Amino acid sequence: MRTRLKANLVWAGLMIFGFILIDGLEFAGIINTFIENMLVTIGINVILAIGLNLIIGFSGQFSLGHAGFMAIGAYATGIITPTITTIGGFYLSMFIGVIIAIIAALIVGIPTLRLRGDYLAIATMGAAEIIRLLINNLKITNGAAGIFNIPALASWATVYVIMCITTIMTVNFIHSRSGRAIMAIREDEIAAEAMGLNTTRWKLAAFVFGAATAAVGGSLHAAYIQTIAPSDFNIMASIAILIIVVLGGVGSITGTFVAAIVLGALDTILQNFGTLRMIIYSLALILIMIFKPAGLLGTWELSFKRFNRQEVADHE
Amino acid sequence: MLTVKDLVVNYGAIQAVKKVSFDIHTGEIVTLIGANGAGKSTILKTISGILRPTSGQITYQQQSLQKVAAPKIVHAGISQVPEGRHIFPGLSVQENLQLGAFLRRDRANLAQSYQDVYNYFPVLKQRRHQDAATLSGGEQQMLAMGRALMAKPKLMLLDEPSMGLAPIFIQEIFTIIQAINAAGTTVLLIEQNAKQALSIANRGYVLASGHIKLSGTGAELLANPAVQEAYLGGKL
Amino acid sequence: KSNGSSQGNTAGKTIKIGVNMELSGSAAGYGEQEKQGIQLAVNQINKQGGIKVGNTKKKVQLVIRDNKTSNTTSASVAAQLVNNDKVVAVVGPAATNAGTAAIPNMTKAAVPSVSPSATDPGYTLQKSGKVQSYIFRACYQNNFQGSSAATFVTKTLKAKRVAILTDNSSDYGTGLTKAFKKAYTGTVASSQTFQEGDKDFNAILTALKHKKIDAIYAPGYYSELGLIIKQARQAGIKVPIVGSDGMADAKLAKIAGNSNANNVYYTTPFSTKSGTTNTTAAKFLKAFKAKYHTTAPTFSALAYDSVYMIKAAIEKEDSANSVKIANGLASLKNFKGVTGTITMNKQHNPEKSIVVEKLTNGIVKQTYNVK
Amino acid sequence: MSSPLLTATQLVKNFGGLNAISNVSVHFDQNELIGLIGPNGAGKTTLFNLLTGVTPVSAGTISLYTDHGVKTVNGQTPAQVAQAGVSRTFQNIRLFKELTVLDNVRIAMTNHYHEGFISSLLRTPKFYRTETAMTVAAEKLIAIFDLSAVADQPAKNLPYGVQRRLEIVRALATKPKLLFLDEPAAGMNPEETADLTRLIRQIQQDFHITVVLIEHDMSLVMTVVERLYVLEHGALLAEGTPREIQQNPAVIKAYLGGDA
Amino acid sequence: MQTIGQQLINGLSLGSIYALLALGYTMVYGIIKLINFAHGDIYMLGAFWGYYVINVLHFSFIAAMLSAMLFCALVGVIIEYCAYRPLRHSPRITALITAIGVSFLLENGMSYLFTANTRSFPQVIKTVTYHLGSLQISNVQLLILGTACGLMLLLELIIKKTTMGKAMRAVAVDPTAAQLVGINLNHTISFTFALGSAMAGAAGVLIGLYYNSIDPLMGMTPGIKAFVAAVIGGIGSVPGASLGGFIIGILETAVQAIGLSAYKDAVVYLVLIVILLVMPAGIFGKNVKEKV
Ligand SMILES: Nc1ncnc2c1ncn2[C@@H]1O[C@H](COP(=O)(O)OP(=O)(O)OP(=O)(O)O)[C@@H](O)[C@H]1O
Ligand SMILES: Nc1ncnc2c1ncn2[C@@H]1O[C@H](COP(=O)(O)OP(=O)(O)OP(=O)(O)O)[C@@H](O)[C@H]1O
Ligand SMILES: CC(C)C[C@H](N)C(=O)O
Ligand SMILES: [Mg+2]
Ligand SMILES: [Mg+2]
Repeated sequence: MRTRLKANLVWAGLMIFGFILIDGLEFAGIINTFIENMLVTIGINVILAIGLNLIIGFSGQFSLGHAGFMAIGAYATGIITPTITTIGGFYLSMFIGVIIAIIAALIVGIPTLRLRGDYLAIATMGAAEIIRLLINNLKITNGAAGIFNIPALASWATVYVIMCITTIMTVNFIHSRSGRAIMAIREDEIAAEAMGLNTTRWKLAAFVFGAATAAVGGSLHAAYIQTIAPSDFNIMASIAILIIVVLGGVGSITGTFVAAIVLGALDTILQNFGTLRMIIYSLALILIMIFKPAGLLGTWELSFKRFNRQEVADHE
Repeated sequence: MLTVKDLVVNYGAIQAVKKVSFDIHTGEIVTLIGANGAGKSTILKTISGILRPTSGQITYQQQSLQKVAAPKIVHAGISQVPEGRHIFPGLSVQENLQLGAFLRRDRANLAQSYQDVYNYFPVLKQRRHQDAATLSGGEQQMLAMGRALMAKPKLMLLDEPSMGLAPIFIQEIFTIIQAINAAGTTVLLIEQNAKQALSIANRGYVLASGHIKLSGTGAELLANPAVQEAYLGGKL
Repeated sequence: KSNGSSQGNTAGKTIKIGVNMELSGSAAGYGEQEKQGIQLAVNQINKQGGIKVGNTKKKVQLVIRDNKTSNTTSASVAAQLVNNDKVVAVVGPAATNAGTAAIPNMTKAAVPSVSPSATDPGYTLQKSGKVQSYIFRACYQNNFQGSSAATFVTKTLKAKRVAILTDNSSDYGTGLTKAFKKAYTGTVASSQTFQEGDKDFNAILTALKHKKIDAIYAPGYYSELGLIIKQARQAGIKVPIVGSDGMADAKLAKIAGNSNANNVYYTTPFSTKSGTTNTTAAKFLKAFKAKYHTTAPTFSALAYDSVYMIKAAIEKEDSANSVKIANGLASLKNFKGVTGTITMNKQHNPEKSIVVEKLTNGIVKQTYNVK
Repeated sequence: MSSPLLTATQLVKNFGGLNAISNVSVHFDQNELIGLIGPNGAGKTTLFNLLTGVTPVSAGTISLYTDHGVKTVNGQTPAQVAQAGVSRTFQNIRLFKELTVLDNVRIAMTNHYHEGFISSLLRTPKFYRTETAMTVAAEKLIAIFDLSAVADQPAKNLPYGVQRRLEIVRALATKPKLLFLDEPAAGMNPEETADLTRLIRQIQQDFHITVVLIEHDMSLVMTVVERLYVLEHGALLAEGTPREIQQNPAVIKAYLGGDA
Repeated sequence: MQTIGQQLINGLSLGSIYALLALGYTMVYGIIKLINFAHGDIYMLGAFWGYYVINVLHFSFIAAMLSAMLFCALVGVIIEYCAYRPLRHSPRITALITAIGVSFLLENGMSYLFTANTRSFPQVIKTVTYHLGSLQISNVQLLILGTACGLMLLLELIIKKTTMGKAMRAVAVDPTAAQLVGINLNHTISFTFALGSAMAGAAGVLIGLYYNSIDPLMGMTPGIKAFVAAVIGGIGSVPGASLGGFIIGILETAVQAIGLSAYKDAVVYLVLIVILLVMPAGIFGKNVKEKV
């Protein structure tokens, strides 16, 4: 009981410290718009990738359609906030985005989650493309031109706080009965069913939860970047999130953070390389995967509870 | 024929086989018995070249095998019937047997080999066009042995051929192993079913957690009280 | 006067101009061409000693950054250019989407940007309809070009029924179509779309073949339009095909095949024939050919003009402070560019004349003026 | 006679053209220990799969006698059958390999401890209460089966025999009335088999449940069970006590072989 | 009526292009269960190779195509050796990311070296259009259709009849057992990559010729479509890949023919999902249920 409280306090302290640190650096002028942009992008990517990691790493469902749900959140904000230009309007739009994303995830998930492995990946990719093509052809979404001049209702602080909340909720999800259930299904679906688990329901829970976080990420993206277009949410966008997950380590939330930061920094540094940028990036990707096939952190998690315990961490 | 000397095999940090030495002479049936996880399968996989030893030597007919690739080892005359059968699902029984002869260049003698396999296992002939995945456990075991025989091995490695088989099949399998041996193939047999294995073996080795604990002729080991206690289930 | 204004960036020894450009990703082809135009312009300027500010001539230094055709990256690149590189003006991005994503950061830093090719009407405007103080472009906005095309189709081609084929993967095609439909008085017999990167248009064209139409309006880029022309002519569709400046590229006829590139028209600010009347254009075309060994594409010309517009603004204000440059751009008048004589209107759209070129056997044989 | 727990009547299962189970009727009573034997491919595992809902039946009825009366379980999903009190182990061990022993057991208890989805996301006191209660119960079960020392180990690190044991513990954690064991002694040596024999007896007595086991190891089957079914080619060949079965000429011919 | 006939021709020739690409996908996936994301880019390399050898070295069409097949086979083998082989025992998703990395590398490397511009492919074969009543079909369309069907048959023969083909199937279902009968895993996998990439090389030259327009990003969209085609047909199955290609080609054509061009890809994906729901392993795929 004591260790739990202590660990939770350490986490809360860490989050508050992070906030104050960024705030201080911003005030001191060390963090300019450019660095802020980078940090916010990292934060949004963390939100997106954590949700996808829950789906891929913990529940073992290979989804390639994350950008579709992100698009829903982004468009909810892009459509609603220009009319209701208040913070309240922003949260309302985020809420509506999440609800629509949940509905869409149910529609996509109920039939397709029966599929296995790569077949599921292709089906979810198709579903996300359908979402994108609908957006591309609808009036309310302003078609291919996308929506710009979206009011700037999300600051870096908004992104930071929501990133923390999403992370906490996701981690809580994983360390609960639900989390164990989805991991059991990942390990062995037939055995999980024989233990009385309604596998469809649990898989759907993870999928829907992930979709909801994607919508949150999309909503923040729209409000911060202030411009969205259907092409932002294509297959390559889903793949970009997938890359974060795999690079960090499938099944490691800490890894997702690390990968989002590493890739965010890499992406920014590579801006200095002009045309060579994508070549360096792709080489880096290949080399990291070859030398760290399980991702940067594998399934390792940072834990403060562990420091308090006597026993040695479990070895592979 | 085959000499294994100071063999060590690791899985990452785990040392599964710790300095094991034994040898097999041409024409023998040698059996390796031991508890689960003793390292028996690991030794077989290493001989076949699926795993690489950490240290030690494997010498087969004056040739050192520890750096030779799996296909070359098959070519040199060592065939394995792996644990869990590993037949090729989706391919017919006949195609499985054809693959057994993958490295054979003596096409003229192939027909004879099929004949031999079908003689040992008549049921395979009946099923030759059936998808191997739909065979029953016993039939799959026969197919796995048949496939290994198709390579015309000089030395055949058998990994728990009786596992999961009905008692009536077990007897049949042991009879066939003896027949194969009588026809000139040297056999290294791994068995959980120690009693039966020792009773058909010329010699046997007892393996426990990666070490050779005992060795002797089949009869000696059968009579050994320590073996009886641990591997033969007391008085059976 | 090195620190004339407290706002914005001011040039030091050199004048730093940023390039926020689509050098990889789906719009890389256009970004690449624009980069060539920009580099050509800057080379020329530096060869002549630079831009005159006060009594000294300052050399121009380019800071080129790739935005990957991504909105997020474009915003980040904009921030990097204005904050870290301290550029006083930016050329780019090429596309409206990446362009609008850069606006907040440009505005915050009070540094102007000139996009060679962002064509959406709303690009230079705020939500309220007020102009974006720091955002300019060198190209037409869609409404102008689309309605001009409609006028041309009605008045010159006398087409009563048209079919429309739109590239609906960016605002360019959809925006032009919207404007065209609004201005066109005849009947739209069919309206179909395609995507950037599509290669097979046979299905759409076969469906069109038996429709009674007098012309096809197909706003898009040469890479797709070349194929559309080729496949339409091969399918036996002979009606005029009218497009937009995205087609103004020598590669169009190459892809379509010269024998197919007949009866093809497009609106453009910039005619490869204009070399005969426009001396700036003639010089540009020659220099471009010498440097890159191909005929200059429209996007290079627009980007080239963008750089010179910034130069003109600096010289006019006699200051390389970014806020001043924005003022200079906003009040640009009768600027003699490759793509015509440009006057910046209140909405930061360049006013310049528009022409229609006609291809016969793959060669521009005739030009029309549209009023 | 004790009261019935599960009865299956006229079960049929066809895989395409193959008649894997044809007209098999069996009944298992409360607190019984029953064996199921037969040659390879006779349909034993298939019968288990039918009874646990893993494979849908082609025809026939399966009735389960619960506290709330008789329930027809054919047509139900494996999860529903499990929730009704039927649990099993698998011929090829199917543990949650990457998860710890404790988690393997807790997962099996999922349906008995409801902490609430929202309250688990928000970590309300209710969440902690339920979680603790579940963990205590799981640890107790783990202790009974001598697995406490490895409770924090991923299942994949355990030796084979221990994995088999864990699979049984996990099955028990669902609080079944009826437990199916598919070849629990496969791949074990005689010593390990003897341990297993003791364990199975203990479970059946301590937990007051019915155990049905498939096994090819006659030393285990004949010592432990009270009653045996023999399957051959998907049909019942014989039923009786171990003694009766060992002397049944048909069974000897089809299954036991000469000198067993 | 004639329009329908003509549209069918359109659909079949578009489909044959997807089929040609899907063949390579299906082979590679069949053997190492890797979605070879770079397959579309190998096709692009084939097209550029053809462009180069025809323009600069003045190869004939046949020589260009054969050399492109050879060149792409080599590239495929090199990619497998450098980027996939080190990951053979790693999680499949890792190899997938590497494949994506290779795809990015090829696309951007080519853009870097040769610019991202579209260029026109030398028209070494003069297009001749044959008229059958009001239907028309060109010699190039027939060539592509013929090549797609021919290569499909050839592949099917290789897989079903040759020793190498059997080895490929054995490796696909059980690599360990394959080694135990003397099959060399590395050779077999390299061979498969060579074969699949050669298909892509042929496709590159043919499609370059047909559409007369190539660019470094040309492999992206058809690559994904071809993969969808392979999945619809049942990934791993050679006839399935062709069938899937034709289904997509005809479907796209039909959707455009009825005037819903804006939704053509959406319909393709919808049909993909529906097919997978009815046949979870595609049309010709074996739905191997795990035996409990
Ligand atoms: N792939 C692997 N990775 C890690 N450890 C392994 C692996 N395969 C086997 N081991 C370990 O190596 C040891 C020896 O295993 P091996 O399979 O050789 O035993 P065995 O004697 O054949 O046992 P069995 O009777 O169960 O077949 C065991 O402790 C096992 O857990
Ligand atoms: N899913 C399936 N699809 C097709 N055939 C199947 C399937 N499951 C089982 N069979 C077939 O049904 C028959 C019975 O198989 P089952 O696994 O029940 O045998 P068993 O009695 O458990 O044998 P063993 O002792 O070898 O485990 C076999 O012929 C098997 O091939
Ligand atoms: C370069 C072009 C793709 C840009 C296009 N005119 C736009 O505004 O988006
Ligand atoms: Mg073993
Ligand atoms: Mg069984």
